[in-house]
Amino acid sequence: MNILTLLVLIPVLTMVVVLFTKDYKGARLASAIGMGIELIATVYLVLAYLAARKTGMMHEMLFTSDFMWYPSLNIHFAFGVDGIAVAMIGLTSIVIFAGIFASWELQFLTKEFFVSLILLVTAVYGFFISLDLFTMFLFYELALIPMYLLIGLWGTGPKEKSAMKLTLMLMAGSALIMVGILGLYYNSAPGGGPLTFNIIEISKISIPVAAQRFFFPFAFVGFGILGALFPFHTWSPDGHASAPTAVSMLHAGVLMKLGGYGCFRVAMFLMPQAAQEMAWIFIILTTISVVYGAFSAIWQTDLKFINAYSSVSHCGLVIFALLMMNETAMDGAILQMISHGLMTALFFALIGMIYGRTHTRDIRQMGGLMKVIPFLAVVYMIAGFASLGLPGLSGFVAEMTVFVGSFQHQDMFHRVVTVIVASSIVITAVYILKVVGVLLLGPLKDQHHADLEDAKWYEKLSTVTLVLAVAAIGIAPLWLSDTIVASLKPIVARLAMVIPF
Amino acid sequence: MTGYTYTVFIILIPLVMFLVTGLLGMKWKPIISGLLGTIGMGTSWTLSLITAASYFFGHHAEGFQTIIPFEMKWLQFTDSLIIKMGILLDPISVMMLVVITTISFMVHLYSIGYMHGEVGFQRFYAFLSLFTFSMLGLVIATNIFQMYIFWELVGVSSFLLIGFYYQKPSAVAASKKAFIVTRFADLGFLIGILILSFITGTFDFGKLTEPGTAIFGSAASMSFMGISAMTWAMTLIFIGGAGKSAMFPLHIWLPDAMEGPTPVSALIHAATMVVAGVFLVARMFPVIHFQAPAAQEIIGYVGGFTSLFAAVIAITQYDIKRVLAFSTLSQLGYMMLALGVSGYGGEEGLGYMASMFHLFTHAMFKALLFLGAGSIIHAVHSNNMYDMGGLRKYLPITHITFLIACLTIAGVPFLSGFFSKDEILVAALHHNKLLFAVEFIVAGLTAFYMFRLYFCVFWGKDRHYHHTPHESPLTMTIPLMFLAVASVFAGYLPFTELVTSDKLGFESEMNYMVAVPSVLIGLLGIGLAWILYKKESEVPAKLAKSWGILYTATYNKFYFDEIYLFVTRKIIFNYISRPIAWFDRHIIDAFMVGIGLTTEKVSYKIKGMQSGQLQHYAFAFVAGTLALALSMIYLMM
Amino acid sequence: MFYLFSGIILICSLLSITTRRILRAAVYLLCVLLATAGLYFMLNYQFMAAVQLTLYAGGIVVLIIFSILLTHHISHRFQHPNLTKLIMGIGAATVGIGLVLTTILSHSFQAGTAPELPVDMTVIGNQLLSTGKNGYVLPFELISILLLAAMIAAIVVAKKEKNKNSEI
Amino acid sequence: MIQGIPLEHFLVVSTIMFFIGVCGFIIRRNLITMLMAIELILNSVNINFVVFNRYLYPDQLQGQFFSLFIVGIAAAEASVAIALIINIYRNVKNIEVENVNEMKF
Amino acid sequence: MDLGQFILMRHELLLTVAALAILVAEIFTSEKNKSKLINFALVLFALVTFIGFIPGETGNLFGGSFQSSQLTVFMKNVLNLAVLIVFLQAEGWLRKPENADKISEYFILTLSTLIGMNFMVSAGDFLIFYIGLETATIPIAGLAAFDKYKSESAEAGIKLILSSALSSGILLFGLSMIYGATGSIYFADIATKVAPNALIALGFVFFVSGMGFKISLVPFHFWTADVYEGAPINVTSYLSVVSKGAAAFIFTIVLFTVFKNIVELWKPMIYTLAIATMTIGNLFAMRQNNIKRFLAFSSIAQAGFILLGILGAGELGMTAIVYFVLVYVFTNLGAFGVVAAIHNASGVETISGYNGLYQTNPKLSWLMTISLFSLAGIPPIAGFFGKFFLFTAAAGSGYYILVLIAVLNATISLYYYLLVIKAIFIEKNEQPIPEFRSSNSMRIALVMCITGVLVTGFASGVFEYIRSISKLFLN
Repeated sequence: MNILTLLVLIPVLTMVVVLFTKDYKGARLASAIGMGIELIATVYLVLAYLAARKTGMMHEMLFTSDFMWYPSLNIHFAFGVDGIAVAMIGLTSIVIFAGIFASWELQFLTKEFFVSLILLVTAVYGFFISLDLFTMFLFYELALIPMYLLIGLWGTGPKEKSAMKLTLMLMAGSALIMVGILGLYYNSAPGGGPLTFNIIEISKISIPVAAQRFFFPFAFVGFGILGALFPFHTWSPDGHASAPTAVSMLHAGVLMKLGGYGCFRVAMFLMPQAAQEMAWIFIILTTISVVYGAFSAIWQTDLKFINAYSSVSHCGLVIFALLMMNETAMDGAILQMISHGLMTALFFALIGMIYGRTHTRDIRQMGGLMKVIPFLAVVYMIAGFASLGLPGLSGFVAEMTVFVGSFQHQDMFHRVVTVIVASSIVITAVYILKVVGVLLLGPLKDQHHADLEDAKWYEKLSTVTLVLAVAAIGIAPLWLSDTIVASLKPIVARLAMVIPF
Repeated sequence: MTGYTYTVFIILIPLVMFLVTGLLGMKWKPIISGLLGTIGMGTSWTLSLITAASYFFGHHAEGFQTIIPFEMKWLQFTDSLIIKMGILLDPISVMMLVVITTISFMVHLYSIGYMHGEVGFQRFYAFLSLFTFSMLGLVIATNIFQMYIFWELVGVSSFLLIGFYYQKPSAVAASKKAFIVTRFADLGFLIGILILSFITGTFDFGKLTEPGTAIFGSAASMSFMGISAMTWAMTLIFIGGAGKSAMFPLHIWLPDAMEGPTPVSALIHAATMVVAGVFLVARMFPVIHFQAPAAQEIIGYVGGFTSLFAAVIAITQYDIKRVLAFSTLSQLGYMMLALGVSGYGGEEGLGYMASMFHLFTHAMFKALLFLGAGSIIHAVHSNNMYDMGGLRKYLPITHITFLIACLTIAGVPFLSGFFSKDEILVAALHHNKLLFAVEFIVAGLTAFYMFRLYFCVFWGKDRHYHHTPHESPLTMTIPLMFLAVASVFAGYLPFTELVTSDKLGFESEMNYMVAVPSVLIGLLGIGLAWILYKKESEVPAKLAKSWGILYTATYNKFYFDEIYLFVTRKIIFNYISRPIAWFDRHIIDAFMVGIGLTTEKVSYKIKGMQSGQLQHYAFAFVAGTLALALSMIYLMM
Repeated sequence: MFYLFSGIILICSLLSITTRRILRAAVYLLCVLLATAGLYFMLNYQFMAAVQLTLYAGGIVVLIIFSILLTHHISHRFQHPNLTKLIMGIGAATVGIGLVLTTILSHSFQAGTAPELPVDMTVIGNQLLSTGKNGYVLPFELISILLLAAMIAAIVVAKKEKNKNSEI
Repeated sequence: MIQGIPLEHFLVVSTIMFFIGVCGFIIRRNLITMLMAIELILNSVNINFVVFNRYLYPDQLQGQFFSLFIVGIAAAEASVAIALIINIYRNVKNIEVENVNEMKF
Repeated sequence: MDLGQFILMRHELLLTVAALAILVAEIFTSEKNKSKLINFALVLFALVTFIGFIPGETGNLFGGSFQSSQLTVFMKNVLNLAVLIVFLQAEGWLRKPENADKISEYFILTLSTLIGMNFMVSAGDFLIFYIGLETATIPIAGLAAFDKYKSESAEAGIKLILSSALSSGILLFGLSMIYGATGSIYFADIATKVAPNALIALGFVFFVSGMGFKISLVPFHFWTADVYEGAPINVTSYLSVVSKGAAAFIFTIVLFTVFKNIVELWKPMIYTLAIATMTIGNLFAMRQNNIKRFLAFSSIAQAGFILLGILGAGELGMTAIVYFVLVYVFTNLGAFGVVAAIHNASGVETISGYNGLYQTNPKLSWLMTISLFSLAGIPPIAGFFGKFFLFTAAAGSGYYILVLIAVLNATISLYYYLLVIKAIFIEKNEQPIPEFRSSNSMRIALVMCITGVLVTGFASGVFEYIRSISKLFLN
């Protein structure tokens, strides 16, 4: 069986098994086993992919399979992965694995929780392996919807409102995407012949420029909303703040990446001319995103808000780098997606664990936690360091690749904005250290916190998985970076064919 | 390939120590970590010495070769922009290896005694190892990006060590400040690297510093805001260096960094990390000198100003570690200045050589001073000079070694500081009379404040100590003694032959025109301190009063901390971050929510349409039909 | 003659929607229907006219009058119509009349060229029972279903509940 | 055509009648009178069909038959409507249309 | 014409026979055994539905008055299926004592309207079309007033019959214009003679508004909410699904065949109506608390989406509409089924009454959720496919902005569907609707709905089949 089909099937089967479990213990065990198998399958996929590339398989996509679904509209189940998709799948597997363990103690409607969570993940897998715009869109929307219940039922704070805001804003985004992909579809055969949703096939022709100009903003902004593109990012702080731990992890860690991934795989890859022409607008927006998100984070006092704004900033960097449209910067963008995915998941996991102990997320009410919960505190610090770009952790690799890549741009404008964007590393340091300083260091603020328990085994498992991943990328980035770059070549080549305006 | 492959272990050992103590340390008795770390460091030290010996005293007929015993690709950006991890051996890096491992080893050893019984002993050793690893990685970097990577790691280890007493708010604040200020400077460094790599397409020091290289071909035509690209690049890189080396105005973190344990101050904030900036400039020296002379000017002036500025402040401080910290600043200013006034090649490169020389000697005696100070603090449990006095009786070894260090830094002849400082003054005299004058004065000031410190602490009246101060244990005094010896004899190393700008040795003569006056002014400073502080007297207080505002300003470090606080707290937090956060919640988010609310409001507003009245419906029906018909017939056709 | 009928139609229909006595309204309606039948006679469509007379004038109006009697006192007078609705109604009617009349009057009708079909009962009868084109047996059957259904519907609605006593 | 009266005149009458019916439907307060207004409307439609048939397309009887069926359906409609009106009357004791607005918004 | 050709009319004939059989059975059942009629009718109708699916010949009868093609047969099958589900859902309600003496009437009235609809779908001339339309409407007024001692029900009946009379008056006026302009009532004849002139435009607009009433397009929709709210739930679901679906079918057929020559004329009009319908429907649905009224407005908004398919003006548009209606049948009946089940068990029909439903009736909650998500067009439920194809059809004609507006409207609709889901899952309630078990036939109906909703999208064969028969039909 095709490994990619397996990737989607495992979570589906897991859901079924979870549905038949009796109590919360069974449900979480089943989920953990399922996601564990998924993780193994992912590792297998990565190895198989690398092996296949090594043996010289030069196709853009590997492990492709193609089933006709709606013949009359030329809709297929077309699957396949390149290095980028493999990397994103890897990210997803790690985050969900950690996410399951981060919600180990959840006992309210556990079965439903895990089913929704795994449904969401299934959709994410589907999205990343899709080569057909239709199925891609299908999985995209599918990924958004369990979110409402996940936040609304298991969340905290003004959860209904946040869940609603998040769902609606993202669905509005998908409205734009819908227009975008329909536009692509109807322009996919300018020379006559059958229309197609297939990304690879569309990428072989060039969409008429007028159509590109019209549809590019739709597709780009549509995906951009999920990628927290300024000024459409406001769902993110509320949504993440209200979501339960695993959902925040998954949403910020993986789902937001759907946005960035879609931005380049659909909008930019398929409409290169328009992308070139309009890049500057979005570059300005993302520049604002990066700096603005970081500045906003400084002022926040809710841990999740801090992290959400930090995500705005980091995800802004993703799209920023994509728009630079050279190999290095885009490589950086993908690395940043993965890196941000891992570390933000780690952050949210930790925030959830801390919240579970102190019952507050307000940093003003906590302090000196290093003393009482050293394990969590140290891991939090590691996450913080990853976030502010400490070498040896993934954030550094990603950010540097972005900056170097962006700065190689021949245009002065691009270099100037790169400098502005690079300044975010200082602002990031400010808020990360502020949090670390207030939350973990210093004297213990609230005496009630004096006898908190440090991490349990499942919490350790959850966080250590993520830390290892973060560190692995940070220490040995070359294989990942090379894999991504190899897959980026056709995309960049297509973007570069166009002479910039 | 070249027989230097074992140098890998110099850097790997600390890394392994870090990982081992960091992950497993908590399960051991604390002392095991200390011993393990010290032994590991000792091994590294030995290896470094072997390396230095074989490098410097091996055959080098045509000057010293740059040797790269190990290199691997770490991350590839483009075809030519590749980050490699490797080891580069050339005179300055080998010298730095020796300096770092020596001081680090001493500090490891010293800390066994100093940190005895502290909570987090293992953590301390883990961080020390991490720091040493990073610092070593920095100096042996084969390319500027590798350097940047370790540069950042050094920064973070410094952060961790300053904040070692993490439950002390002041320590936390200091560590934060240190990190953020240096981070800000690193941004400059990073952008500098970006510009440099954009122009040259390479990170490799080998290619960048090769004399007469063609990679800057296109640089001349590039400029931004009227300043040439290379000047930008080098100035920005210098900003990075200035941050680490605490050059004015980025110096503010260093005095606060004294919140860390004293051995840390000795290792990081006196001997090794703070010279990273100097090292960076030295590493990039050919590029700066040939491609960005304007930047070199800046370096010279910044160095000069910092040394004067810091020396003036040092006079008024009474925290023993702070005095040393400002002294460090001042000395770092010296080194920077020396690089700023240096030429390239042979005699011309005197400043370069002098800078490295001073770096080396300074490392020894400043580490000694700090460790000595640590010994004192260990004895009296206070940092305040005025809590001390007459300690020479209680701490004989500390006293002697501290005196040697003070004499060395004051530039007393035949001690190492004399030689290196003298070379700097000579170099300055040749290139820039103004800077020479400044340094000349600073030499006097240095002698004065050091001896002010010395006399205050070891002479004068006894204070009321909680318990009788006693000499520190052997683990602490051995390093003191070793470093004292090093401080005395380091000046006799043939630096002019070993560490030069073009890697070719040259002969240099003692310039008595400079040496004699500088010795005199040094003695003047000592004499003045003798008069004022040997015995407790009212004179210093009166003098201080007579200077009035100027004294207060100096005492308060010219209010730079306050300015920074104002900029960060008020401007960044209150006037940028807060409005942005507000804007996000109340404008952007409110707008998005507003769309929803408006829809809902509209929904309520129009509910009257569905009045329940059949005839209203009928009217709507008819009116709708007619409107459609009207528009269809008269608009469409 | 035409203008007489037209006059009756227009005036009576106007009256039937304005009069404040409901029974009179029914009577005016009857007049309209009768006058319409007159028009059909004039057009030579006797069968149509007859149906109009019997079914419409005879059936529906009688039904209406019955229901009026069931639900009203004969002397019942309405209140004046609601002003808003009056404006709505008159406005809609005016605009509508204007629009439709301009359209109709500006249209040039093309008379069919095919020969005229004599309108007598045999033709009507044949067509009503014919199954080909222009045969109306299918609608005829269908309407019978409709009538049956309508009857049942009316019964369902109107019939008394067994265990409940209602006033009628 | 017939007696020299042009087609348009019939149409004018039927149109006015139609809209009088519409107007009546909107303004009358009583359900039965509204029903009467409906009858006016249907009647005017019938005239249209018949007249078109007679004047323009006398080759077939489509218009006439259409009218015929309309009359039949009108009867059915009226009967159901009246049944419903009586039902309303039983429920609310009058048949003012303005009272029939329990459900709204 | 030979009798064998009656096979073309098999649906109509079978239904008539069924209706008569029920009538006869009613006469021969004793008072006590009236409720057995329900079983009889259900089995009978299931049989009819099943027979309807047997493929048969296609062709025209009565000189073109009656047209039968695979597409119309399919449409009729869809309607039959929907009615079968409605019947199954109505079973519990009919068994209530207050309805004991109206059982056969319910079936007969429903079946006769279904016959009307079938004729309407097969109509080849405007006369059949019109009579079919009326047959499909007038008896429903009786059904709407079925709970005749509830004033809401009576009100629903009168509102329905009077507005429908007005609308058919206007529709007829339009038809008379068209007859005057083209000289025929046969679709085939008119199609060749229709030309873009003012009179035809006028007649056409009147025709559209008459049809708009049936499909409840804005501004012809006002009756919908009141009638849906007042009528018994099973009648409401019948109205909202079967009646609307049939109207949408015939409307599409007429526009695509009869008025295809003036397509450029009606596109802008449909465009406007589509926007108005979606938007107004959504805006009103947003703040409803009565679930029936809520679904009424939601179904208005859904009608707006159907118009997008009409704008597709071609094979794809036709396919998308038929497909959408099929999906809509399952989806909406699923939702109404849950509403009916809950109403039968507890009498609750407000959204706030559903608070905390999940605690007690998780299965129904999921059913409702899936149905609502399907209405909102969330994948991988069939509703998503239905909407997607409609949008694809509209986009195929270049109406991208309209598609955008439509999808944004779908987002608004998601908002209010989520409100219901929120009530069910999230809102706390001290006394939620107690746990209950609905009748078997209701269960069967719901299973049918949920299967349909979950399977239709994945089984592309359905879509492809509709596409092939639409192709046949339009060429």
